[in-house]
Amino acid sequence: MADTGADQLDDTIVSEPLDLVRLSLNERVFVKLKGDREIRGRLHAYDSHCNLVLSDVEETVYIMDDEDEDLKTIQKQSEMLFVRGDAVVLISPPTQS
Amino acid sequence: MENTDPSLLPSIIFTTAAQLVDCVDKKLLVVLRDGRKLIGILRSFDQYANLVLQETIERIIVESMYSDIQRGVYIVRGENVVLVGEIVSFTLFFGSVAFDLLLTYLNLKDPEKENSIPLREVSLDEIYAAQQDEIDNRRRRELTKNSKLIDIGFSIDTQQEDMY
Amino acid sequence: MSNGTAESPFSPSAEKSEISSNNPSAFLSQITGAKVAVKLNSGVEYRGDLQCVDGYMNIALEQTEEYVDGVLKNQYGDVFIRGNNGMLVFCFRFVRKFGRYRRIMILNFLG
Amino acid sequence: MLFFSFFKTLIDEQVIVELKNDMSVRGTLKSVDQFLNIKLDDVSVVDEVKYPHLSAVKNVFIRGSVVRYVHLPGAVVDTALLEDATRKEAASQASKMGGR
Amino acid sequence: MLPLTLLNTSQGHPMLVELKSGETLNGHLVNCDAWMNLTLKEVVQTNSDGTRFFRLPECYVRGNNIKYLRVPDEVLDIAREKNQQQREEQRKSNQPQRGGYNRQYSSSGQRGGYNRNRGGGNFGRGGGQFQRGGRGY
Repeated sequence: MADTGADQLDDTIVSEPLDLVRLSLNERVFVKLKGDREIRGRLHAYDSHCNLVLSDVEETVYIMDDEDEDLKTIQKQSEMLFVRGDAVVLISPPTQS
Repeated sequence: MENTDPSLLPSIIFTTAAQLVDCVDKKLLVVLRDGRKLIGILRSFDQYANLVLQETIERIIVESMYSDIQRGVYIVRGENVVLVGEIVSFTLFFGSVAFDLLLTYLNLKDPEKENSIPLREVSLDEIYAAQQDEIDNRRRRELTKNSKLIDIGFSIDTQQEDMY
Repeated sequence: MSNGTAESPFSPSAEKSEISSNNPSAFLSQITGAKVAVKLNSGVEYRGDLQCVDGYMNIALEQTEEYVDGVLKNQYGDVFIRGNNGMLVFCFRFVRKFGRYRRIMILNFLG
Repeated sequence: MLFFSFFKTLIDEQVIVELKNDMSVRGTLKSVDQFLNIKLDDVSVVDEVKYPHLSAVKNVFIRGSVVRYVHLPGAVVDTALLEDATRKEAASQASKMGGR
Repeated sequence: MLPLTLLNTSQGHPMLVELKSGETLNGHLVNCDAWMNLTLKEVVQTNSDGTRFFRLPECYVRGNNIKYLRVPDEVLDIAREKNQQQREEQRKSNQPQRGGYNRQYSSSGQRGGYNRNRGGGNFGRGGGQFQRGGRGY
């Protein structure tokens, strides 16, 4: 029951999961990585392994403080970033609330 | 499903083997996924980056201490290799301290590279003890951190984490 | 969605069981559109409407909520979840029956 | 093959390869292969105190599977071209997947 | 002289095999194949933290569990001599060069093993770069 709504053009229908990623090309996306990282950036490339290239990236890294062992976050910026696909858990296109 | 897509043939001029070919008979540092550091002469390799190393020493480094063990000939299985580094050859005869002095003498010293702490050679027993402490508290910290990360919705890689 | 016939927890819902092919991915395409929960083996659970699935067990969900031990942690609109080989994926298909949800657990034998 | 071709266009550029163990290595991209193994020349470790073992190493071969990120110079990347190539690769894969 | 050629030459010699789990096996190599599967005899198995030892008359090791192998230095010298002899025989009987670089390229080697860093054939569609749940490309 692919959604037949407004998108009549063939390439805007999400027929397989990676189409969702394709529809986010040149959009800002949220990517959650295994372990302790999240990144937000403009998506320019992906492949079936989920390798990604993003620009104007902001990476959020969760680190544990040595003394009080509390989780803190640090922000890192990167102008243009290749992300290896095997660590990707989730990609959320811009409609994210 | 095996397909040798003709359009691929010309483009694959860069292969794993081609990248290692100019390291043969050179002194290399090989870092394994379990954190081991091997220094030896590369005698051969194949398309899976399996390596044959001769006159190899295993160097255990903990903070600024290190210790070497003579190991001989290795056949290393490629998938366990993290990185292969070509060593500036005279390091091994001089060890890191002298290497630093030598660089300053030959004024090859990289100005903005603050002088990296020269490594101090220690006995094997000392390094093993220091290594065990390092592993133990790394594991303890990781356990607490992972449980906190899962609490806030992160997915932890449950496979045995690499220690390199 | 499913009529009230007795179903064993692992059998596909009644009105779609006539699709004879027992190929798991064909089976999964039967449940597109249903509300599902995707539980990763790290324990994190993503609930939403299943848009589609592919052979690698990549999953596209709509209106997704992220749960840890039943507690809501995050919300997303559309979400692509990578079918990692390391992540065993359980899909619970919520089947509305007499107004309450019944869980049919579909173990992922593909991953 | 998309990223293999993409990386080949970045040969001789300065990049920073960040490994999954958090170590970052700066160097000149010299070669890449179909598994995205990477060779860097004139390398320097970003945090030399924490990772002293590369102090005497001038070039490295890094296995693709241990890479987390590669930080790239933005100016060199033609993002529009990259997006088109991505759409082509996605289309060709969809047709291949269909054939499975 | 390829790594697997050296492994073949080690047959009958003592060797140490370390597995990915950290366990080590000390024994004499009986047999090996292109996937690095081994059979060893008179084996002493040591657990990963080196606290327990087991004596095994014989054991089989699957190639993809292996981290590395250590062989005596002389085996490398033997392998090299054998390699030289082969080259001389070829030059004398000037057959097309059997060993050497290009042979390594022509055969695509074994089929299985997704976690190996390989292409399907050497020019296949880029092989199991990622271990995607045992699916083939």
